[in-house]
Amino acid sequence: MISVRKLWKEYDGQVVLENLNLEVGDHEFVTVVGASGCGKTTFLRMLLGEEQPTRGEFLIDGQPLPDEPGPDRGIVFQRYSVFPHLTVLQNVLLGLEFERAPLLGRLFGARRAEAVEKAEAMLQAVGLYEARHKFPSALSGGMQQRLSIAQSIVKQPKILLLDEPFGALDPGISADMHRLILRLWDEHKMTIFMITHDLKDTRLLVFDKTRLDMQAPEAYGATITYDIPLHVTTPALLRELNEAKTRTERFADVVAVGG
Amino acid sequence: MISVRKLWKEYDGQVVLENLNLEVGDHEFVTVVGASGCGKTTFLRMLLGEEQPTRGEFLIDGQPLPDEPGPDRGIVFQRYSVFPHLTVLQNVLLGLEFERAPLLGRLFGARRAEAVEKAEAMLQAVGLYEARHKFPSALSGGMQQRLSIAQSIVKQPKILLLDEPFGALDPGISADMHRLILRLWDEHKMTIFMITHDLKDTRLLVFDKTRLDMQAPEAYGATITYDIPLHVTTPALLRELNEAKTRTERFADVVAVGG
Amino acid sequence: AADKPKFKLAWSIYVGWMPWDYAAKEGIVKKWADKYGIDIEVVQINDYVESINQYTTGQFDACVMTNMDALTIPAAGGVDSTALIIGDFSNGNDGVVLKGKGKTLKDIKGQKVNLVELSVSHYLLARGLDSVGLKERDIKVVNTSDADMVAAFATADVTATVTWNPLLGEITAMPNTSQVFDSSKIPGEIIDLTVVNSDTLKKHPALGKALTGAWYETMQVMSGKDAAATKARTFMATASGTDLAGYDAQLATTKMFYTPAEAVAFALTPELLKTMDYVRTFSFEHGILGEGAKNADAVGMAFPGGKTLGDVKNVKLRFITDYMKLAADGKL
Amino acid sequence: MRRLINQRPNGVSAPLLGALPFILLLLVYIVASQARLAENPNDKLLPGLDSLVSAIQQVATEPDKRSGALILWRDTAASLVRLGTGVAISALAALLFGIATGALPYARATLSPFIAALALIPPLAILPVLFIVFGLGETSKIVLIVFGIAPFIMRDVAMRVGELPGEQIIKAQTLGANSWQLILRVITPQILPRLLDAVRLALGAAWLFLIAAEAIAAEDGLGYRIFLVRRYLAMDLILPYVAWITLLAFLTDWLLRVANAKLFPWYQGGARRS
Amino acid sequence: MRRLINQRPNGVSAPLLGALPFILLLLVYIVASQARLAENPNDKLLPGLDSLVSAIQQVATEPDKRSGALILWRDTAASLVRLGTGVAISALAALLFGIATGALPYARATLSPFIAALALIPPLAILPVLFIVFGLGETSKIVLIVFGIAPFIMRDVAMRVGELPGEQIIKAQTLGANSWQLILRVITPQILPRLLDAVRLALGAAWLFLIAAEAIAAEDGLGYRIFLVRRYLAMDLILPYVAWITLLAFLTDWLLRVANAKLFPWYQGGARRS
Ligand SMILES: Nc1ncnc2c1ncn2[C@@H]1O[C@H](COP(=O)(O)OP(=O)(O)OP(=O)(O)O)[C@@H](O)[C@H]1O
Ligand SMILES: Nc1ncnc2c1ncn2[C@@H]1O[C@H](COP(=O)(O)OP(=O)(O)OP(=O)(O)O)[C@@H](O)[C@H]1O
Ligand SMILES: [Mg+2]
Ligand SMILES: [Mg+2]
Repeated sequence: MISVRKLWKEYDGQVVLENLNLEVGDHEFVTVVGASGCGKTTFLRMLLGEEQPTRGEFLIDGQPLPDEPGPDRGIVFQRYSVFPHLTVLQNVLLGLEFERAPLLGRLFGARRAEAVEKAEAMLQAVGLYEARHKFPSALSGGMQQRLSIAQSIVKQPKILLLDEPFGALDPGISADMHRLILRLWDEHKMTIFMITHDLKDTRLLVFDKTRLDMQAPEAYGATITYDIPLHVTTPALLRELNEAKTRTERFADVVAVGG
Repeated sequence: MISVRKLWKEYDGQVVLENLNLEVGDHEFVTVVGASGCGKTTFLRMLLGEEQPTRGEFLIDGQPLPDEPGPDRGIVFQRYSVFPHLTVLQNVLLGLEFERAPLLGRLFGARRAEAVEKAEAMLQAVGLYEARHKFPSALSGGMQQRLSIAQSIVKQPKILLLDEPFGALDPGISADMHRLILRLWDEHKMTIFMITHDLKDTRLLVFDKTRLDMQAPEAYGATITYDIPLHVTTPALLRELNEAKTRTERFADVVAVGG
Repeated sequence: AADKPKFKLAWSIYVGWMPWDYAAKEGIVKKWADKYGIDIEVVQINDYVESINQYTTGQFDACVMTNMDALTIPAAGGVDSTALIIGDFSNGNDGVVLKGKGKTLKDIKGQKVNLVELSVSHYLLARGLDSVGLKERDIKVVNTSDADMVAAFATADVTATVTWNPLLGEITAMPNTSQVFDSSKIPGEIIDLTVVNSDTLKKHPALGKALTGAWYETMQVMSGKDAAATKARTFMATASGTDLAGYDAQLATTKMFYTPAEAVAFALTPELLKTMDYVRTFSFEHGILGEGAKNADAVGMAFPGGKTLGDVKNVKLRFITDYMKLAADGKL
Repeated sequence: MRRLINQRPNGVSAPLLGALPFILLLLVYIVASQARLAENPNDKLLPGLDSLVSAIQQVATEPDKRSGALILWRDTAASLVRLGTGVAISALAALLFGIATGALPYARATLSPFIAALALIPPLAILPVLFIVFGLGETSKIVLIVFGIAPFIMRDVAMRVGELPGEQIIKAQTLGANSWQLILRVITPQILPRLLDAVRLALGAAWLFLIAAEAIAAEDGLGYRIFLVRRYLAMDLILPYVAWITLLAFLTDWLLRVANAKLFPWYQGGARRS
Repeated sequence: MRRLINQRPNGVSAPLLGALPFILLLLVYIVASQARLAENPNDKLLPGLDSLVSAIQQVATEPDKRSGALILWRDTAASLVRLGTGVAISALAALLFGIATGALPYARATLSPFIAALALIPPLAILPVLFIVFGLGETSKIVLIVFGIAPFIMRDVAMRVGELPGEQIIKAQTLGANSWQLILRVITPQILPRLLDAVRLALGAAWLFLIAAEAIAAEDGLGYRIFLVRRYLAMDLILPYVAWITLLAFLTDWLLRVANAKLFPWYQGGARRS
């Protein structure tokens, strides 16, 4: 259960998020959309504990968020989220080794075999078992993202954060991956926040600026403008949302020119 | 008028394109789609003169293609296609200066004023007039791509090549840009080849492999599998194409794993 | 063996100091050290100045150096030093060379002179200029590393140089040069010493005895006419990067004190005092007696027979004959 | 408790922490110096702070007995002129050859193995050859610097040319550029800030060669002075000179960095390497 | 005609072109040498090829009269041991301090200004100090190398740590890594190949310092020999020694490059800098 109350986030006087209020239950799948630069990633970074809110409350199960990332909240970035110096299997093992080998960060013998078994099962689930002894550089972009997801999920986080996980992939692959995520979400019962540009049928949060000042574009921040429950999205609504998004982005262009 | 006859392209034994045949008339707009790695960019690079065909003919107006890039064929890449050390205006001026100042590559006085006028008109057309004294680093991604387009079109090329010009942009902006390109195409009467992942209603070439050998995935190349004239595309067809694309891409993944 | 007192002697390559290398490598030093129940390590150092600096800062108990450097580096640095052995003096081993045939020292006027600044070369030049009524103002001194002196002289930029052997030999061997002044004109003024820290010597006379004994045994070997002498000198020649003929040529312009008696006699002449007076005046005028030195008297020197120069309360350089005398009397 | 990697000193404590090692070093020096001076008041190795200060004062404000010049400033001027000339020549040569080898495949094939070999030769080892060819005057000092750093900068420049996105080169050709125009308007302007970066990297080596050259033959200069007074172990002068050289090295580096930011506002790469 | 920038020599002509400057240099040398020898048959500056060959033969195959050793090999061994030790110590120190300052903000705040200042001090200027503190044995030579290159490699390593994508560090924390595990399993393994690259860059300087140190205090070593015979202008020995050092420098660089490729197959960055 995540509660956000009257959350503000500013960077040196630039208001990025203003007056954000949100309740998300366990095992919800939340898609976050919004124009570029409107603060979606900033919101995720606060959830991670990498950034602190300027004002307002950010609670998980009634507790303030820890002030640094931890194993209960997994993350998949758009890029750089696997370790290039580890093979696919080692990448997935890593989280288990951190947990069970505090000193060396490495498991041996029977304990390793047990962890390997778990990791391999995870790799089966994301279809990377065959590639388990390759280095990430030998994988396609889509495979790397699947690896990053497997790596996070093997730790069984309560919350999984995805920041445009398929933004760098072809649309076809992206659709496949989306199905994979939904399946894993279903199997592992975690809460998912996913930032994306593709609108799919999940609960949907739209971030946008409600106030604009052409003279001082940095004075106001974005907030949640739409919060649409599961299965309510219609094609017409999607079109409307997309239009709204485009408008803000076009405005962002103007700001960049005038600034 | 571009004619391609029995074109093959191989890299060290890897067949990338096989038996490609194509006729494109003046002032056509050709969209090229196809799975990642199927040779779309390779095709464009041959058109540019950067690469030579392994076998077959590649003719423009009946003449073999020149063996290096030249001002009759403009190009817009996905990235790095503007010059970061020149302002927006200087970026557009550059092509005019190359033409008219062979020694210094720089115009002065009245001749410069005349070129500036032409460049500024071009910037007006792509909506960058206000930003003309900025450096590209101060522009958004969409603005940089518009600049790159302006830069090419001011040279009035007979053929304009675009390699996923909006691949790195948000879908909303991408749609805007697409409209811009269509308008410019209409005004400047050139032939356009555009590689993209978005299917829009223009003449459409689909590149795909027709033969697959799981044991030797590099033995066969792609060729043109669909060549669909203007205004014929229906939503059902688009869906079918998208499906086909996804299938090949999934195959590409398998190859990457097995190889 | 572990509690045997240990001492270190630093030496650098020069004709008059090569015997230390031979004495060390042939076991002569060890023999004498054993006799007095001590350990002596003999260390070669490429860079002459560095070896004196090391001695001055206390890394070595003994070191070879010229009389002038003994005054300006350890003594001026407050390290009470004793000239244990007077090995030789330069008798033509240092010289002033001009380019061109038939030149005289007077021709140096107005030229740039390449030399190791503030070294005995500089001193030799000053004495030479004196002898023809010139001042240092009349020339321009360019500091040049000794390792590169020969190459430097081969260039057109360099027209005058002051240097020592073997560089001097290499340079005078070049066509179209004149040696216009050399140390044989000021005999006994450039003296090569083996210097020991006075406190250490006081505490461990055995060190003085062992070193002196080893030195004069080596002198005896090398000064002979027999095969052993030739072998010894050949050894020294190769170690200094030349051959027997080259080394003998250098010896010819060096007044070696092969016997302790000669050295004692030299130390007792009043000329030694006069020389050191020249040296300290030169040093003071060139600002190398130390920052605190108000005049040339700042650093005191003691000579055999109780004679002194300068501040008697600050005697830092002592010329003694005690150990050489023991050797001369065969009491070692 | 946050993880160590997430704990950051704040704006006040960071500079204090940074000053700590310097203060410690100073303390160690003072203690060691006093210990040695207590044993031998004339000790030259670790002079007290007062001797350091008075030595600085003397060379900076009192005319030298022999030449009548203010030694510190004369030495500094002489050294900076040599350094500046050497570095400027190296930069120019690097620009010419670096761009040629970076942009023209034929020039690359011909010259780059040779430049690579040049870069490997330790310049100190071939000093005599340099002397003979270039004489012993100012030229040879400058040549030593050039010989020491130019091949390095050349290779760096050539590499940076190679790093320019191929897309730009193609694009310029589609805009009608010939090879010369491409070098003049696309490559050179983008290489200039990178050249300044390369020069900054090479400055340390340039100082080194300057000092080595001045140690071998000179009448003035910072390196000359250090090696001259080494003859009588005048650490009271050597230490301030070393500190002064370090400060000068810092200032030149800083100046180049600022110049780069001011001259090439569009250039971001510098930050990465600062 | 294609543009110059598009004209590429083929597989046969490229190596030929590359050999051209070397052949030219050799020719110039032979002509100049013969001219000088014709004037003065005893000229030592540019010895003929035959003297070079015989000098090499002598040091490489004939035992030295004095020590009975084969000089060239003894010098090479002595120098390589010093170089290897110095570089190894520098690399180790750089790994420790570089990773500490790169990964831990407190360590960075405390140490990096000091390391930056250290890197600016020209080591040759404080040679006397180093000798006095570390004595004249092998230690001081190794210390000079360490002092000369370690601060540079440290800064490079710290910078490379900073260049690791922040995403990786965050990701590792969400996988439960503490600071120590993060350094051990995420940072260090990725830094090792970059460290080798930094060492390769620093090798030139290491050779320089080795030669400078051997010039002052040593009984063998390549630098020692060059300085010993420099007094006699024995170019017939100096030139082959310089060529030999250059070859050794090339080989060590090549070995490190190959080692990097073999040890860290996942690492691509090396190519960029080769
Ligand atoms: N560390 C920071 N310091 C200052 N400003 C920041 C910082 N991080 C983000 N910002 C600013 O906050 C705003 C929101 O950034 P954020 O990355 O959250 O946007 P986003 O919605 O994720 O955009 P995108 O879709 O492009 O990823 C931007 O204007 C950005 O410039
Ligand atoms: N210079 C080259 N040398 C060897 N192989 C190459 C070269 N350039 C391209 N290829 C290969 O040719 C194939 C086609 O590449 P190309 O870049 O044309 O694909 P694409 O259709 O543009 O893919 P994408 O949508 O990912 O851009 C790929 O398998 C690629 O590895
Ligand atoms: Mg974002
Ligand atoms: Mg492509």
